[in-house]
Amino acid sequence: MSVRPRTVAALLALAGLAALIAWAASELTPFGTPSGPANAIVRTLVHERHAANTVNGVTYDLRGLDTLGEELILFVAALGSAVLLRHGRGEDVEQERGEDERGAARTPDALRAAGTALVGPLVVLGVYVVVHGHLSPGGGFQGGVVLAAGLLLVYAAGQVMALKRVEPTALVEVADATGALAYALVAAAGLVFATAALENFLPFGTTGNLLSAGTIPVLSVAVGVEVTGAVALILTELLDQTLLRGGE
Amino acid sequence: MTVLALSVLVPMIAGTVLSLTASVERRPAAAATAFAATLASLVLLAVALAHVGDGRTVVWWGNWPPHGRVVGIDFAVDGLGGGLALFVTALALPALLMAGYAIRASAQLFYGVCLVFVAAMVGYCLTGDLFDLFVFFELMSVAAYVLVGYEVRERAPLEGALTFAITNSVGSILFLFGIGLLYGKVGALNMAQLGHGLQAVGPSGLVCVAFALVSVGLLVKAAVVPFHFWTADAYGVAPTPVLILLAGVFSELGLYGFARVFWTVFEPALAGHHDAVRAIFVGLGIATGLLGAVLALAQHHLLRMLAFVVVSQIGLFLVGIGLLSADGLAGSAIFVVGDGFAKAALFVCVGVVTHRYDAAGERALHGRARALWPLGLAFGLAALTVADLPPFGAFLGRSLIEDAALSAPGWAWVPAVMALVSALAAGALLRAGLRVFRGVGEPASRDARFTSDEAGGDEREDVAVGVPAALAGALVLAALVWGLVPGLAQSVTAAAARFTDTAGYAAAVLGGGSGVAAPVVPHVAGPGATAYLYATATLLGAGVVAWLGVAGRSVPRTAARAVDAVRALHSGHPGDYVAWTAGGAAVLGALFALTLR
Amino acid sequence: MTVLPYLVAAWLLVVGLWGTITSRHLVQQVMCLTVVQSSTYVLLLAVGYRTGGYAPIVSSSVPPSSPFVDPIVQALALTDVVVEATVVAVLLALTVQAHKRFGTVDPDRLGELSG
Amino acid sequence: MTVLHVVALAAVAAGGTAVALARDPVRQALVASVFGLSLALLFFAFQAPDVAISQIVVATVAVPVMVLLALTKLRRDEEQR
Repeated sequence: MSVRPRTVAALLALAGLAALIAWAASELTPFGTPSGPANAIVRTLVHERHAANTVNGVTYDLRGLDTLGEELILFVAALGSAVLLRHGRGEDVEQERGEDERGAARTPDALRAAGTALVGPLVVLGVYVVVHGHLSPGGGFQGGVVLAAGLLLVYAAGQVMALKRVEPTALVEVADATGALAYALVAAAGLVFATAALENFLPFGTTGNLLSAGTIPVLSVAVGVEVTGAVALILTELLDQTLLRGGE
Repeated sequence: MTVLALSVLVPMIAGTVLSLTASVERRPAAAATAFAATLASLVLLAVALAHVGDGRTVVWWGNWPPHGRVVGIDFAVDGLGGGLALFVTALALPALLMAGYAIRASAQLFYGVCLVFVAAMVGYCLTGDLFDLFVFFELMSVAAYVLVGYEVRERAPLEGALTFAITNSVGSILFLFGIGLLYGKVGALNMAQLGHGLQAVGPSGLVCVAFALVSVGLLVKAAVVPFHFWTADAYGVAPTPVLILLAGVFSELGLYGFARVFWTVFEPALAGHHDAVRAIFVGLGIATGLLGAVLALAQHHLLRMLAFVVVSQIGLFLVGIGLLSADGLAGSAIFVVGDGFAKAALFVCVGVVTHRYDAAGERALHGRARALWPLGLAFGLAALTVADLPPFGAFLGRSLIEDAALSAPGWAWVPAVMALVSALAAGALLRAGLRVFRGVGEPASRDARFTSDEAGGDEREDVAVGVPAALAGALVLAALVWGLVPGLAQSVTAAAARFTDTAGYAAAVLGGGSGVAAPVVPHVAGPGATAYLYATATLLGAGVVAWLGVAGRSVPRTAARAVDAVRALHSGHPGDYVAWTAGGAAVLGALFALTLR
Repeated sequence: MTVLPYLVAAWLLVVGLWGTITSRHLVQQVMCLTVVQSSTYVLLLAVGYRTGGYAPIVSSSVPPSSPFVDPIVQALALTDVVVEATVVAVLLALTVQAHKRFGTVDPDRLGELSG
Repeated sequence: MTVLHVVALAAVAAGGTAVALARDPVRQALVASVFGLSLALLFFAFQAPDVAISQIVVATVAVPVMVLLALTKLRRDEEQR
């Protein structure tokens, strides 16, 4: 379609869709009166799993299968983006290597220092958020992105050379796969140590303690590792593409 | 039966291990791991299916059985869901075998992603939770986006992967929005419990709109008109092993999801409106079948032609499901498997030819593949399967759908249209096969919409033929054997009767099923005289269409112009496709609002 | 007033779709998709909200018997946020590749092979 | 419904519209991160701190960085041609 018929068609379609959804929404229970079993779920998770943050109780226990699927979505997407971006890259490795060093050299010292200084706090914050997910807002996903941002900062602050020595992409790829693998293994372990896959088989401890809620914090850490790896993989691949290639 | 969870977990674990060790690429070991994991999943599913028998198996993840109301996520396996999962793993084996030939770079990662793709499709078939269905749906979609763009051939248009991803993402979001509406009304995500809750709501506006949104999400995946636009673009670019899975099961899973959601979630609210639902979905199926067949006929690009053949077959499957009867559904289930093997064979043949001669157009390939006659033979047989050749599995499935249509008042004309659809689609395939593998007639005329693939490159000797040809032969054989399994029609009909038994499903999942009577299983006779009549007509029709095509007979100008106008709508513009999806959702919602209340 | 949050969700859905359909740049199209996706977060969290309810996190000052908003929809929305980020990543990677090949990010010029 | 709810909803609706109608990708990326923050505010108002924190890290770190990097890459490729 050319622009005009497309615009007209879109207007008609979306007006119809909006009207339908508004009609449906008018039959929902009024805002502020949920129809879901909110309090029953909170009580169940606190009493039976000793999880203080029941959102993570739902995420990593009650509906842990959703999260397994979600982790694999992230895993596949990160891997896939990396493969897609690397496609057709082999031919100019030489050029890449040369520019690699220039990329490092271009970064001003002040920025490099500022970036390096921020890394420590970011990593501490990320780890804290990951391991306290069952107690307070946060968890593997939120902390993982913070950790990935820390890694990216190292990269962007011109420490490319330092990181290149440990092959950052290989490292984050390993983290990406390890996290996903760990989640799946804990899920399968439920069959061995309890009666069902994803069953919470560790002691539940005292509500509010760091070591409580059984496998919930374990899975949260697995997700944290996975997310750190996945997000860092995507970002470093894109960064590689922009900083180290092209620009001639 | 809690070990059922392993049918999903084993491929996932193997897939992550393969990518974890990707830096030390060991190709044979990776292939063997992928095979072993898929095979393990297949065996587990076969055992589970035997265990299911005449009932259903319900497994609660995390050991959260319902206490009054459902809190956890269940796998609720019945004959059709478990059987489809089994078929997914069975078709994954030839796909993995082909990967050994078709994938050059980062093969180990490819196997890893493939395993996750398979795990997602299996989980999707087994789950009893609507949101979990969405998660597996999304996982298989994202894996498919990656796999479709994985190893891009030099001539292939990469934007196909992009339009595929954008259109399907929009479908997913509409699906999720529908789930949000349902949760807001009922406060549940388990399909059985949602159905139970919606029974009290009845056919309200919210139910109509949610049904439309959820259906659109699933029908985008299934490639039903007008949500089919992405197929040809995506099929034009995907590697062969991915095409086997995409064409063989991926689209069909969209239809399975639709049937599952209808019979568990919406049926209780729409119980009195089967006639309207039937009219809408049989109509959609027929529109999809006809459009796909006509567009296949108009195509000279082999992969895009196959894509439209897939669309046309999807339309016929939807007819079987849309008749809303156990025998129609059983017919579609048998048809899906028989046709899936045949389509896999077609894609293997076309994959080898397009790679070896570095072209995908009928004109460029004219007579070039004469030497590859075993592939030509497999291609021809598979094309005849599409043309309803007895006693292939597809024929058995179709005969059930035809009987279901003939016994439904007002739908007796449907089998004739089905025959027309298949005659056109199979005719296109036979025409292409005769030209490419035999060099019959004049080369195809130039296609004004398609100029980038005129010449074709040199023959690439390194593209293997032997094993793929044997594989294509084996797939055709499987399609044949499937039709000869004794008692298949009756046992699948019994499974379909349980699938459509909403109350029985709810009782099995929610507990307290002692008062629910077992569903009535209609008795189905084997294919009768009418089935052979339709098959003969279809085969003759396909022959005539192929002959007219090879002889270069031109179609009447008005018809050509009309077809060209329809082809022009497949513009490759993601915005257009999104507009069609949104428009289709609005129209479907309006239809439901007008007819279901 | 009690339907306002639902209407905002519906608005995000349609306005995002509008942007997706009419975009002249592939990256723009991806950004518009994130708006469409955000409609689902708003809807999910809105249907789980309880007037005067606490965030579903139990502590010494918020005992388990207090009224809570629904934790399930929050877990669903969390999943949804991750899905959005991943889809954006894959779409951007595909866009960069498509651009390498075709030299265009205008969807109007993508349809090399059509019909 | 409180005033905070109404304000946050209005900000989200306006922000979403601005993102959808923006015509320059770089500016759109910046508008999108503001929109993401307004969504996070709404989620806090909906008593969903977990989702709000995810929204902040995704909408202000992950997505804009990805988009800006992709845009830079596209521009470089364009210059190279």
